[in-house]
Amino acid sequence: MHGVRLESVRKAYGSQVIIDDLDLQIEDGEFLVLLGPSGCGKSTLLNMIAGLEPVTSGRILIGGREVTGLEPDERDIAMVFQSYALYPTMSVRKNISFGLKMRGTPKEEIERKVDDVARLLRIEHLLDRRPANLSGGQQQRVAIGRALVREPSVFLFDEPLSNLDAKLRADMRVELKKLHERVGRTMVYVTHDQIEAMTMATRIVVLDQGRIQQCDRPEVIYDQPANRFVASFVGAPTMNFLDGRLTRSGDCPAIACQDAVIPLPGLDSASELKEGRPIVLGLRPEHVQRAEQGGVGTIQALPLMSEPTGPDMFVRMALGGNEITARLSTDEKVERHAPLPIRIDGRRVSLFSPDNGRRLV
Amino acid sequence: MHGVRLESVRKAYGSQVIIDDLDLQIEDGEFLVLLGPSGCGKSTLLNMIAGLEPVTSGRILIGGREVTGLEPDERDIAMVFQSYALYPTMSVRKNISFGLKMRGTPKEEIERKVDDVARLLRIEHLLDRRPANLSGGQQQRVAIGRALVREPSVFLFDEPLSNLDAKLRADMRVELKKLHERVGRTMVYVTHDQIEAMTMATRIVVLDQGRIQQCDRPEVIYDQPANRFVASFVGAPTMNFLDGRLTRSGDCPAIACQDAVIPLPGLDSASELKEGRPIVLGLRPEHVQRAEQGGVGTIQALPLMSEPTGPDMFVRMALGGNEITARLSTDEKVERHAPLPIRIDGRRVSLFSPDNGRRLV
Amino acid sequence: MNAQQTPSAVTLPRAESSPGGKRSRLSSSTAAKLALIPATIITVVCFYVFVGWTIVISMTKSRLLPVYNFVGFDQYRRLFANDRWWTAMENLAIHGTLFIVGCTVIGYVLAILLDRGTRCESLFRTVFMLPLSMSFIVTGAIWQWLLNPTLGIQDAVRDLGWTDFVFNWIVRPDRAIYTLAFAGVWQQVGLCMALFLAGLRGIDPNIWKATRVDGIPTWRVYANIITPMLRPVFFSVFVLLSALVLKSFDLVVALTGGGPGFASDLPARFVVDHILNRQELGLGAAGAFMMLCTIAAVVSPYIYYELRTSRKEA
Amino acid sequence: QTAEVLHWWTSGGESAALDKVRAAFKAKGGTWKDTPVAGGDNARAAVVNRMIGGKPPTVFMFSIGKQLDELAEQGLVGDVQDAATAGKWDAVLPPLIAKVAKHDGKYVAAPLNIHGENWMFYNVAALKKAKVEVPKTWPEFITAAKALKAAGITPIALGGEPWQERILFNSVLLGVGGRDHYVKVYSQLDEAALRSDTMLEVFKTVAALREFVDEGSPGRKWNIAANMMMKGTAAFQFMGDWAKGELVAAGIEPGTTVGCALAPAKDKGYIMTVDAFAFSNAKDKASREAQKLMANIIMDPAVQVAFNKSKGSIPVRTDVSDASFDVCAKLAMETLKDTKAQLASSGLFGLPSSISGAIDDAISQFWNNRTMTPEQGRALFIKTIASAR
Amino acid sequence: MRYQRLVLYLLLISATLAMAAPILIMISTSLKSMDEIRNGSLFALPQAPTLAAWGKAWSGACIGASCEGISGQFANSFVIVLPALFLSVGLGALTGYALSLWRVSYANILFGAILIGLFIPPQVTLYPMIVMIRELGLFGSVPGLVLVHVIWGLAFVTLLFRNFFQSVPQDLLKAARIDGAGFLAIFWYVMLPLSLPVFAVAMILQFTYIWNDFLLGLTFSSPESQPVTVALNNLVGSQFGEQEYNLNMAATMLTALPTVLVYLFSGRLFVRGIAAGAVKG
Ligand SMILES: Nc1ncnc2c1ncn2[C@@H]1O[C@H](COP(=O)(O)OP(=O)(O)OP(=O)(O)O)[C@@H](O)[C@H]1O
Ligand SMILES: Nc1ncnc2c1ncn2[C@@H]1O[C@H](COP(=O)(O)OP(=O)(O)OP(=O)(O)O)[C@@H](O)[C@H]1O
Ligand SMILES: [Mg+2]
Ligand SMILES: [Mg+2]
Repeated sequence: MHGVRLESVRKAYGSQVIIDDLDLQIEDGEFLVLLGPSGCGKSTLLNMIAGLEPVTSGRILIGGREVTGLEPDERDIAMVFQSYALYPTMSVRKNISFGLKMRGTPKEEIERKVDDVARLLRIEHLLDRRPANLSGGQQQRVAIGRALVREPSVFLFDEPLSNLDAKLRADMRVELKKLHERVGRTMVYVTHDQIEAMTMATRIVVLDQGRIQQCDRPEVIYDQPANRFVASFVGAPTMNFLDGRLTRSGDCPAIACQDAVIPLPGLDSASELKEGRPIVLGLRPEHVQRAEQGGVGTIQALPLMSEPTGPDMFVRMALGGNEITARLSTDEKVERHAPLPIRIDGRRVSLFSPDNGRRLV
Repeated sequence: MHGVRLESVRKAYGSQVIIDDLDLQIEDGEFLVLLGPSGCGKSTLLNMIAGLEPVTSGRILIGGREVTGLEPDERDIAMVFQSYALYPTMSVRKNISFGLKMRGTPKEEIERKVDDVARLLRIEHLLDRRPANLSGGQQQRVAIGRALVREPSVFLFDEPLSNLDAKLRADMRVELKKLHERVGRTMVYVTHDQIEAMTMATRIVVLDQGRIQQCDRPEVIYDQPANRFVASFVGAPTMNFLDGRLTRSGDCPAIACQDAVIPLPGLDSASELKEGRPIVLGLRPEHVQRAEQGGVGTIQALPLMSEPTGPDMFVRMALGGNEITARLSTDEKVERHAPLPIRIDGRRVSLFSPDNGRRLV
Repeated sequence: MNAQQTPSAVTLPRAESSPGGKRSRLSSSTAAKLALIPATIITVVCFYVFVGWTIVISMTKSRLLPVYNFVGFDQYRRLFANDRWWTAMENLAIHGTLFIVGCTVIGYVLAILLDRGTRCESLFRTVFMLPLSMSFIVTGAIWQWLLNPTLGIQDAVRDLGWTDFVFNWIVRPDRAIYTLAFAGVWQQVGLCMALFLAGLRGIDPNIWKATRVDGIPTWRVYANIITPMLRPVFFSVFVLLSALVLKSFDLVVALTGGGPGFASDLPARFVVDHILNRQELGLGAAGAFMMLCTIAAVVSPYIYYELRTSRKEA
Repeated sequence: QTAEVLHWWTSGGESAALDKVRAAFKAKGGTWKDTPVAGGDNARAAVVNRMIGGKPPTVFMFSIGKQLDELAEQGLVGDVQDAATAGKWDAVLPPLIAKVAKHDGKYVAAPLNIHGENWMFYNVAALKKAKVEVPKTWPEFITAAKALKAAGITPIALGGEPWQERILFNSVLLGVGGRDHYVKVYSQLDEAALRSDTMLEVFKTVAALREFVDEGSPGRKWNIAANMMMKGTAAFQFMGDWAKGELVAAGIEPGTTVGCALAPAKDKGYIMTVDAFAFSNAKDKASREAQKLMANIIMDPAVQVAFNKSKGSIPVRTDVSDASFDVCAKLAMETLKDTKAQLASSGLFGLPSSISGAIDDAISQFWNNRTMTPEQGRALFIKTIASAR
Repeated sequence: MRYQRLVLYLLLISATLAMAAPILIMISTSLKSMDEIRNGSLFALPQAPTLAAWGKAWSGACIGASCEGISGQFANSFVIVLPALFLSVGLGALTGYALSLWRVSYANILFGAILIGLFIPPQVTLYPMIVMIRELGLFGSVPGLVLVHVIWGLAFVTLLFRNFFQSVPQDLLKAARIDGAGFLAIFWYVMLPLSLPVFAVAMILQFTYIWNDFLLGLTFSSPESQPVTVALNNLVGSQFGEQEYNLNMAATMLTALPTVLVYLFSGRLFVRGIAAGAVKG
């Protein structure tokens, strides 16, 4: 049992509450991603787990042992930082071995371990360089090596990839995931990049303003966001929201936005969704499909602008007084300002309450 | 005629040649993107157009007028920098108007122009703030405003969005594109982000080591890359490359990689593609499709790892001794280490020469 | 550092650091507090207690040695009636202004000249910084010789043929104070130059590019863009120089000895003279306290600024 | 018997003079540890600081007077009454000096010499050129000065430092006011005397002298001024008898091409300053012995003669022969025979240094500020003394 | 352009001459004989350069009774300067480090308090300082003098280091804490190597200040531990007799020599250190 357990953890700076009464159980071997916008308290939470920030109240347990008052190095954790935080004046080898040296590990053992880690991360040839002479990706790998070498039971990552460029980020993502599989330790990973969260996590915790908004597997977070915040935060391009009222079109439920009625053929009508009730429809760009002219459940949208990205094309279109983005294939020819018939997959939409933004279905 | 023309432009620092004998014609009103990896000479090229760096040899013409020896402010250009380079101690209004003031534009005219630009960029409410009090996106907008207000015939952008976070970048992309449509001036835009290039450009110039690798419309760059460099640089996840030999499978051409024979049903066999010839097959992830078990032209791949990103799932799989990435829909259930039948769209693959990396078909 | 290591460092830390084995070591934040003790003691005792003592003494009749027979604000009354004190304060204002403005302006100009992609930059820079290595005593001595009408520049120029040449400020009561600024600027201008140079080097080169594209003349760029950007540097320079001005004692003593008469006297010299040579400890202490008040007036905005730029903004 | 001796006689001539004392001390078996500190202010400050710091030098040069008194008050100085009793100092010292060298009736300092401050040196050739006699009174002096000025000779060679200005002022004070007035002003700080018309007369005279110095005077070192006078570019210099050292160094026998006279005065007076050594309150026997030995050496007649000839001053003992001294010194010793003529310098001698310093400031201010009228000068003088008391 | 460059270099060269002239004049004077000085111009080059004055200043000039030049005090100065230098820079660095990187609750107040010390003239509190040093039993000893220098250097060095460490990312500290390094280990292994440029600035400036100090040396030294500046003052500062200008200038230059050398050889470090954030800008 090397999980992490947070019990009603609270953190406040003076009167400003950053983390409010948070409970979380991170299982052994899990890859848990803390996702949230900038300033929501992700780093603060991670720092508290690491012991770098004292908690205001509450308990933290790592591997069943209470560590609330312990120093960071007594907690059996390792941490990787966004800025890498490599020691700029030490060689890569020294960077990696510093922690071991501080613990008084014998020389030969240090050497062996550093070599092992370097091999694992393919940085053997860099061992004698200074961090300043490494590329961003290499630096990040060294930072991970520094964490790995100590064989902690919990790894903490604070936005480790956000200083890398897109390509490198994608590669490192894969590597980190492989690494997780290989070492099998618990990992807590902070990011504000939802792609990272989606691809790597076994579970995602979406944080906002110091509160957990949702905590679940990535697919669930993506497909069934618990509220508008989660829905809009996860997914790129972001989810489309349409304000409207519940109604019926023929015998399937529909939503009326201004003068447009959008039928949602696949949507099961549930008891709480009374007709006429104001509602927010959440719709992912990829769930807008092009339809044959005049097909069943088809509505007309007006394309405004299209952005081909290579494989896909994002088309912004006007629909019932709202602007929505659709993800279409590049092959489709879309003419601007000419009405385009589209179909919406009703089974895949989310409905939110306009009052508190909670998910309704 | 406000295009830009570079005639055998060369730039060398000492003996180190950065740009080698480059010819380029940028048409009036075009949105030309210079795309290339870091250090390939994009900024150098842009600076030479702006007159900020002298050319070692060659000529530069803007709007048909030779400007090779002129000062930047005599070239009728404006430039926007990655770091914004706003004057930190001046208000937004001053930042925008300072250049005009230096040219002795009358007061009322300055005011009118600043107001126009501010309205266009929706920064009217920021006019009296200092740059330090603006968000990154706002700062970038001010920098663009500073360029716009002078109404130059050519706009130069040096990675203007790379300091912004992903979400903001996507928004600004759209805005820039709209701006281009509205003002209709020539724009030269430097970036190393291929998504930016693909979505914004009317034409893309792919640079590597100071040489033009390909110069064409985005779709062409994406679908028919001129060489392996371009192919791998554009597209995310990157294009898959398979080393093999040309062969036949049944009556359609195929490629043999180690023991696996991959039929390319749609590929027309051209004359130069002799059987048995070693070849590199380039394959975009989205052109790998899942197939029915035992269908025609089906091959077996072994999924190793899958990365669900929300709408898509990137699956890394072993195929004929290579590792490739496929982009599948999240709905598909892919089991790791269980053979998966896939089909490859032969009309869409690229074939490269293994010797010089040039495109063959 | 050894004290912070556990004797039984083990590869599997989880077994080693069980909750039972509470390690008896200093927590790091305690260590930080401990490390601040010397500085705290020095500050409290040597700065504040001593200043407090000075204030106490300024209320007494102390002559050569401290005695504690209190006389209220008598010494201040005497101080304020003392022409020499006011001359010294006036001189402080003149000298301070000239010295600070002179160093700042000349240092800035030199830094700009050096920053224009100059050849032999390091040679020039080294020469400009050389006077920094001289003490105020030495500086005073050098300039005393140079400014002396019968030995120095005046004499030399007269020897060259201009027999009417006059440069005798150091012996003129109304001008002597300016020579002080002269020597002071000569000595400290290098430091200012170095600070400004570093500041100029820290400016984003893209700003320069932007101004060129905007077609702004170079002097305009310096005047309207670069100089405002360097405000923090100007501030640091100002603070350093004002610390020097307030403490300037050695230079007056070595250059003019406060003379002619007490025409070039400064508060620091006034205070020292009265405390050490005049058997006027009480009066000197009163002067010292008034100096500290002046200092407080100059410094408090600075301290406020320093503290405000806490880590979050930095 | 080791004595650490702190003094400010660092220049070649002073050091040579002190060597006479040093040699005698060593001849008697003492070990002399030399601690020179240049500049009287620095040296006195160093002594006081070291006393407060608890490590005073065994013997130190100091100004006798109120400053030493205050140190003695705090029990920081030792006495050499034993040696004084044995050497019968009371009998041989001028009473004024004996008085200030004592604290609580015990000698706490051993005076070494007497310097006169109210000397007037003059260039004989310059006077001849302007056809003037050596003036006997201040009005005469002013007439002479006018003549000199007309002849293109700077009448007074003055170094414009406060202490030099004081010497000139005090000479006028003594000369115009007379020695009784001088004593009233400086020894008693007598209000009436300060406010008297005599005092106004003094300030008028001093004001009249302002125009007789050259433009380069302020800040000038006294030896440079002396040089001007020797060369003949200036005629008179009012300076202490240490100026003779400069003459000797320039190869001029005092009384030949450069003459010496007491400054013009109504009645004879000699403004004395005294160099003296004082003694720390050492407790250990060795130091006490060394101090005693030092006191004896200093007051030894032979040493007095040897030292003072070298220093340019006259012996503090009144009982030594003037035979081997120069004419100026002879004149001084002659003058001092009259105890009424024995006057104390205002600088660090009879007065607390707070007052003497303030007086210096006032004099300097009056001298340098040419717009200040004699009445204002007198008022300033009175006010300064009052506030420094 | 060309014309502008010309003006630029003319300005620079004249500034260089103005800055260097006093020093050059001193050196040239120190190489002259007294006769030449008396009869020649201050600006004339020495006709027959001689190092005699330098030799005399070093080992033959008389100060009071002893005629050993300033060589002895030169050694004293080093004995004082070296420990004072390392201790004051060390203490300042440690204080700056603790103040800026560790969240000590009263850090800001303490720093403000220390800063005020930067402006207090040492002369003003000389008296109580003497008493304190006496009570510590250190008056007149080298350790006492060193202590005084450490005290008066604290504010400045702390300011330098605090400003620098303020710009060091907090993450570095966190990483080291997680690696198990304690307060001092982080300082020694991580922060100190990082602050080398600032260290250089602090060392250079402190060396200059301590070496050039006169007042504290005069007050707190004993005759045996007198620093060279005090000796220089004794040599140059006497009022009586003819001034031996060549000797005075030679002695002055000799005294300034160590600091001049430091600036000549580490001027580059100095500018780099300042640019690295030693002084805010
Ligand atoms: N020392 C501090 N004092 C006061 N407030 C603080 C302190 N440190 C952090 N905060 C505040 O706590 C909140 C959470 O900060 P935190 O660094 O945890 O955010 P984050 O989610 O990591 O953001 P980012 O994605 O930008 O790193 C922020 O609003 C921040 O302003
Ligand atoms: N002043 C210079 N002296 C020597 N080499 C230089 C200079 N400026 C740039 N270079 C070199 O020229 C090459 C191209 O630089 P440039 O800045 O144009 O690249 P870039 O494509 O803009 O890269 P990035 O995407 O990182 O901005 C680089 O290898 C760089 O090292
Ligand atoms: Mg964070
Ligand atoms: Mg670039």
